[in-house]
Amino acid sequence: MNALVAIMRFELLLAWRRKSALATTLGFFVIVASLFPLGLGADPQLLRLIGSGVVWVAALLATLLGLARLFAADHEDGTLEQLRLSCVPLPLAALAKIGAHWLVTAVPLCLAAPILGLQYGLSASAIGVLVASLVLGTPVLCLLGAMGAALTLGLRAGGVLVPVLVLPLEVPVLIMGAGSVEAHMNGLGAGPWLSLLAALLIVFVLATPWVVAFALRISSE
Amino acid sequence: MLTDLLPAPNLLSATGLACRRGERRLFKGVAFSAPAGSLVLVGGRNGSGKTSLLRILVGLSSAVAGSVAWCGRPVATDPLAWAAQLFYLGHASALKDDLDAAENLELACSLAAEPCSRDARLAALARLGVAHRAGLPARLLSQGQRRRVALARLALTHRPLWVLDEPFVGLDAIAMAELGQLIETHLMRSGIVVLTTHQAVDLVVSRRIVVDLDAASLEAPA
Amino acid sequence: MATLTASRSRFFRYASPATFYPLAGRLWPWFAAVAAVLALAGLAIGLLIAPTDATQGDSYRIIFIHVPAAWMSMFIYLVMAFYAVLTFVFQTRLSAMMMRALAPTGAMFTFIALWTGALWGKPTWGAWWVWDARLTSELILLFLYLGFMALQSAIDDTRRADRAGALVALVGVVNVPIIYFSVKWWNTLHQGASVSLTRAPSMAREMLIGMLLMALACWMYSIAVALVRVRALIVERERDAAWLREAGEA
Amino acid sequence: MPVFWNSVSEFVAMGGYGDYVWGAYGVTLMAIVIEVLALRLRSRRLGTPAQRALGAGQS
Repeated sequence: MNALVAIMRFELLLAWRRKSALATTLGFFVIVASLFPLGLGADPQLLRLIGSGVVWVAALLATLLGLARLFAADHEDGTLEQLRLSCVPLPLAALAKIGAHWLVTAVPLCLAAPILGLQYGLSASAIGVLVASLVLGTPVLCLLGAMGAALTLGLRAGGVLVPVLVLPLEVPVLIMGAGSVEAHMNGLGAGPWLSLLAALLIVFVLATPWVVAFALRISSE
Repeated sequence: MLTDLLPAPNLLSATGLACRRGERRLFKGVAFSAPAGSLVLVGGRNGSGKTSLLRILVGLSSAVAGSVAWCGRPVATDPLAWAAQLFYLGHASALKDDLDAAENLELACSLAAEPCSRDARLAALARLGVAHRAGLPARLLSQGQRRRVALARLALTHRPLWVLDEPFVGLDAIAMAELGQLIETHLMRSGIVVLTTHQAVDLVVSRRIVVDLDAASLEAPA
Repeated sequence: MATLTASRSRFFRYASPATFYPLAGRLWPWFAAVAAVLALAGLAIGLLIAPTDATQGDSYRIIFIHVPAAWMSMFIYLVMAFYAVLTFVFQTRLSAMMMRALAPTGAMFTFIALWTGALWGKPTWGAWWVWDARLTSELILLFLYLGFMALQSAIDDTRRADRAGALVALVGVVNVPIIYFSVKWWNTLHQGASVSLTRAPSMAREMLIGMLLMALACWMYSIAVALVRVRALIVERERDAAWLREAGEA
Repeated sequence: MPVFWNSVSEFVAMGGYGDYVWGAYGVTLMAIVIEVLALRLRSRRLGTPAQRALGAGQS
């Protein structure tokens, strides 16, 4: 248990010492989301319609950005070997790393999302639903991305492969996330969609760490 | 039987280990039995599979055939318990560039569930002559200094089996002597050390086992 | 018990590349020939004999290739997942090679299903592409195939490629239902077109027979192509194995 | 079973949907031909077992 806390603590410490990398992810998120009005025109009616989808797509891409390298540094400097030989079961160690990654990359996205929501003219309640859907959905994105990162560990084409492998699997999250906001704005209520997202989150948190650990073993054998 | 009452002494044994890397078969029929206090030297040409053998021993890779046993029990049945018996240092030193030497040591110790005080860590670093660098981020250390920080773990660990991949590479004469002493002490305390090395190592050991992978190689020497 | 071990050992004998290579070589021409005959029969019925559909006109004749291709695209992915399980449970190299041999054919059928779907959609709905649950899921299935193949080609080490591929196939197969249903619900949210190519209003008997013949032909074709491809894979991987040289001398 | 069409031109026209129907079947045929050709090329490049044995003997 102490080891698990240590993994998390040092992961956060390392992230803190590489602050600029985190700022890059956040910057990417904001820039991608801000490009759409420039390409589509600034009609407020249109922006309100596409707002939630745009923010979600931007979040999808932004989480992928940092995830491709989630295990790469550990693989290169030999830490992964020590992690595999540590007293912590590898799935839990992977979950701790993914959790730390979510805290430092996805939480800032959730916090920045209301500002983007305002840019797109979303109402206060819609912004609330958007943030809730991001809080529930981004952990799933991180888990799936971690799986891609583990599978492509040490491959030359790794950086390009992760999106190809992972994005199709992330479609349900995108649909449920953006769908919840849209359902709310249509007066249908976001509840069912958010419940689905929460169910998806629970299933993925329980299952994916084992897949990630298995992939890590396959890739670093 | 009297032997049943005694605690089982440390014993590392390997039988019929075979390894293939991709399409290349590296070695087969590697077997040895190392009782407590023995130094196992793994030798062979470049690319003969020394690192692969060490990774198979510790359980990072799986062998095509054969098995590894600790105190008579196959280790593959419980990888987590097996990992708790050994200390492994691979080619890479497992240092994080953005952590300083003391923090790196702390991370390594907590991963292995061998917590130690800050003083103990500093003493270990001092033993390998890098105490004055304890506060520097690892990326500012030289290659030899990085290796020393990694090896400082040896002064802190209580694991009976050490598996070291080229531990003497990049060390100066003083550090080599210090490392030799650490290994000798460990062997004297009935530990077992498995290591690969290209250099002639001058160690006083009571029992030395040489595993020559060239003899177990499946390819004609180039 | 004895029979169990015997059947088990027979299973593993055929699972060894050395036994399977000549067997596959003997079998594939038969599958190819049967595929050709069935396809000709199916096309003859579908294109020449079956009557025009009352509501869709002759554009419905696309279903004779569209529906079998859509079935194959999904079925081949399931078979790949099945081989993935075998790869992990029995550690047989051949099952991983079969998985790898099937993927390009699966991707091809997915592409055909999408292409013919678009050509059927244009005259029927007036649009080449509709974000309908089936079509969208089929598109994502194509992405899954492409991801699998991209990963396979990026890994040089065959053991790692086999195991990583098997893992991707299994993860994919678990996710396909999630993807399908999420797209379906998304569709209801947007009140998009909900249409079904298979739900032909009045399925004449000739239509059904033609479609079944074509489906069987696609099956046979897939088996034949997979056998040839697995032979190539065996040769690529086991060039220096003694049995392959002996096979050459014999 | 009687053939449904009265003439070849009627068969080709497919009740006005000729472009779509033949486009679907043409591309299918093309995909199959490409796959078969690519596979033949791959097998050819590997050579027959006899050629491989010869090559192995020489090296």
